[in-house]
Amino acid sequence: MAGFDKRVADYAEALAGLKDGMSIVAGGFGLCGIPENLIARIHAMGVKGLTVISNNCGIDDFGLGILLKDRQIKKMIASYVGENAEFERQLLSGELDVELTPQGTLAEKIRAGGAGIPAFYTATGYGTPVGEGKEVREFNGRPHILEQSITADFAIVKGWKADWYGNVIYRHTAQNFNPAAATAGRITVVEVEELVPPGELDPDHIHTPSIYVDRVIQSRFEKRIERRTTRSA
Amino acid sequence: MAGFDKRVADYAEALAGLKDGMSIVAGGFGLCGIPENLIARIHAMGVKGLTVISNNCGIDDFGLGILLKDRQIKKMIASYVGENAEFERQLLSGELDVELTPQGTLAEKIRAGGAGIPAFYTATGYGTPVGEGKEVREFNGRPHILEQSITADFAIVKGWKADWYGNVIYRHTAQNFNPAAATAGRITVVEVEELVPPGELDPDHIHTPSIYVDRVIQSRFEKRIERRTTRSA
Amino acid sequence: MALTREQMAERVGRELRDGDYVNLGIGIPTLVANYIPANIEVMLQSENGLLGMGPFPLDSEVDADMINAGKQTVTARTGASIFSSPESFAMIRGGHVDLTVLGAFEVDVEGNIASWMVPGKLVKGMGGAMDLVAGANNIIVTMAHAAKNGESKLLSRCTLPLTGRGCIRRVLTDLAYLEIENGAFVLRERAPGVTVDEIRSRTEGRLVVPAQVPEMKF
Amino acid sequence: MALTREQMAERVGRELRDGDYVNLGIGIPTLVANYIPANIEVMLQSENGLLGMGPFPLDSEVDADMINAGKQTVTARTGASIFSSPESFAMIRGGHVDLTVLGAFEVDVEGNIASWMVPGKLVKGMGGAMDLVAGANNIIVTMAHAAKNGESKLLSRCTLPLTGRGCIRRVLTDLAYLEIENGAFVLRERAPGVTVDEIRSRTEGRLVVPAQVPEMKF
Repeated sequence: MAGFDKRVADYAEALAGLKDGMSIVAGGFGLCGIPENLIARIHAMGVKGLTVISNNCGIDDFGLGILLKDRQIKKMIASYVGENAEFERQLLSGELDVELTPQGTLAEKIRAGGAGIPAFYTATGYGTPVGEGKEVREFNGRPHILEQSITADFAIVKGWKADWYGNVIYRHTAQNFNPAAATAGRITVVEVEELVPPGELDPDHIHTPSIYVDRVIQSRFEKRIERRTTRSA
Repeated sequence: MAGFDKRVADYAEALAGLKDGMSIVAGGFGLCGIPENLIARIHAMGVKGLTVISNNCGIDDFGLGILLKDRQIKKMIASYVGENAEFERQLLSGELDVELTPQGTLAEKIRAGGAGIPAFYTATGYGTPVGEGKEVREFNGRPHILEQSITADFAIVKGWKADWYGNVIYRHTAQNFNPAAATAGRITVVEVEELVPPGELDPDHIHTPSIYVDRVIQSRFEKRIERRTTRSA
Repeated sequence: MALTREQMAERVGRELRDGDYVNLGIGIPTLVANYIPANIEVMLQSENGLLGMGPFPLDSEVDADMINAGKQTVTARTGASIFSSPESFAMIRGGHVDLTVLGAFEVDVEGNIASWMVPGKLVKGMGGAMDLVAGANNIIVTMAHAAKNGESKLLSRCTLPLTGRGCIRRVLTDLAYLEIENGAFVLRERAPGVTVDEIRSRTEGRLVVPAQVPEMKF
Repeated sequence: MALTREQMAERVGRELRDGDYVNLGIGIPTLVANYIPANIEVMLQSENGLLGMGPFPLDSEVDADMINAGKQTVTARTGASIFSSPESFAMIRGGHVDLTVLGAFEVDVEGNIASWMVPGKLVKGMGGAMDLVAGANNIIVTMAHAAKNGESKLLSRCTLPLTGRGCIRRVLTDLAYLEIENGAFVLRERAPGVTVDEIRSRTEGRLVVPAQVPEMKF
């Protein structure tokens, strides 16, 4: 790699260094904006004992669900189990260590991790199981709990367009957790639909500045839709 | 005001409700991206006893400096006094109550205020006068201090373009503290160079979503340059 | 007669004010979008990062990159904005959303709400619900008044793990519209044809019945 | 002879690595931008919200909306990004900036630095300096070795209010390049023609002098 050219040749290089027992923070909400090819590669690598931080865990046969099914994940930090039957089963049976985290707290923990804020107070979760064992402190006459931030060995991110330097923009609601995840990886890998030369993206409208990104790769995406809902004309 | 049309008729309406003793958080860095017309109106209103939160305090005859000169400001929360002679004089003489705050901590305090995070830990300022009297706690083997967030009665913001609903985009480094300030005002007032009908700004590239904004107004700006520095061709 | 899901959504719709930013949860709350009074405008926030949610797309408009918090494909209305999850919850946690409507398993007279798990049986996860109840200034819970076996869901104390403590002030059930005040459910309106006695018999938590309890009209 | 400001900048420039993201403070650090070795590329971060600072503008390019942290008009280079202050300090505080170069009034053998005020006399304010010293993995301080009256600025203990505690490992003065290790300044290089004795006489904090102390070459 010369200078700021962060393009990698293939997915093997994109995820080089990922090992058993590591932590991975992933962008995406449901199946929207998930780094599906990076996940597929992690599946193919067969690494095990992973701690995965992601709002959801895909579905049974797509996204992070495929890692779950093959028991590559030891621990999940997520806000929503939803209709992922295998996730719920492994959680209820105790096979999987799960830290259910309110969605906004999860987003803020990841953002804070990337921003060098080790901990913050929030009213979210006070007086609920989420607050158990956490320090409670009053601010403005209201109890808040102390939440610690999250960083990970790898961040896997799905962008729309990136330049070779790793400046990234996201498309529509595929943005979601991706920009926060991009800041919180020791090594941040971004896969995009289109890789462009530096200078093609408007500097005023970069969602993820290049400084957070270590590797970028262009690929094709299935972009599966979880709940196709339409109106008639 | 009907629905989401947040346009106001004039500067009197833009700052209606601003009273003696209130707090104001202002965008801008140096003289770049400052809400110069809103500041001029505050000057003309003659309100006194203000607490102003802003990275800088303008210069002697422009920006927030004009409020300082006429003793409208009781307290300044800022990171840099720099070459503002009157600011430094009032600070050293004790006429002005000043809370010097590291720039990144100030930015994060304002962001946190807008985001409903009442307090956070940061390593910035530990072991310095900024840390005095603040709680110290170790995270990851390193001491951090507890910093509390900032909100204000009014936020005054300078945007480039906004739509009638109050979606705002900023231009180049005139962005700086403006988006954070916009989130932290009980009443947020934005002045822009160009007001456009809803639908003209790309939803994927709004810097300040309309939900934070209460009033918008279009105006002309002097945009004074503090240090014109050029190279020869 | 108990309200239909559509009637519940319609009744909630009457609480909307012109210019409100509103977050609608999954289920009945989602239907409220169909009952926004004609003379007002509201902007719907979806916590996955969309402010200004529009209708579902036409078949030709479906876009995998455009979904709501229920993972349904959606569109954006004119004047919408799209942003990251931290930004979305800054809005929510910071109290910028005017009104939140969400479902629940149980609420109680202290304003506590339980909506995200049944120990040993069901775990949906809290998603954004804990943030919404902690952050919104104004919350309306929509839920069935009682379970199918008749057991009340309006309790003196929630039995399930909580989503939030002391944060609920308004509840719309299929039988009634109630406000939570001073440790009691105050009965404000009845569903058409539903008697006070029936509501009383299906409300386990303390119920206060004012002299006048008007029937809802549809 | 003591280094000129340009020589100091040139010497610091040799510490840059290909692909580094670098924050340069006001003063001598700013000049480092002119001494980036020809075979490498670095990206300059300006804490007011610009990553990828370019040269000063031509007269015809001057833009009031385009300034650096020193309030000078600047340009953006190809591949730059521009963002808010909270985002800028997320980069800094989060340790994403590879190298920070900044000035100081004093440093001491514990790696403490003082750079933002002289009580009763001078208050510049800390600006972003406290965040930079707390957040960067790698900091080089550039400063005069001694005041004009000969008083050392490399101390056993800083006398002025601190900017950061225990965060400085490398110092370049007009007389020498030093590393701070185990409670001492370790003399690594001398300015051309400056003797170890002269450096010793102007260093109040404990100085360790290795067997070889090469002269800098320009």
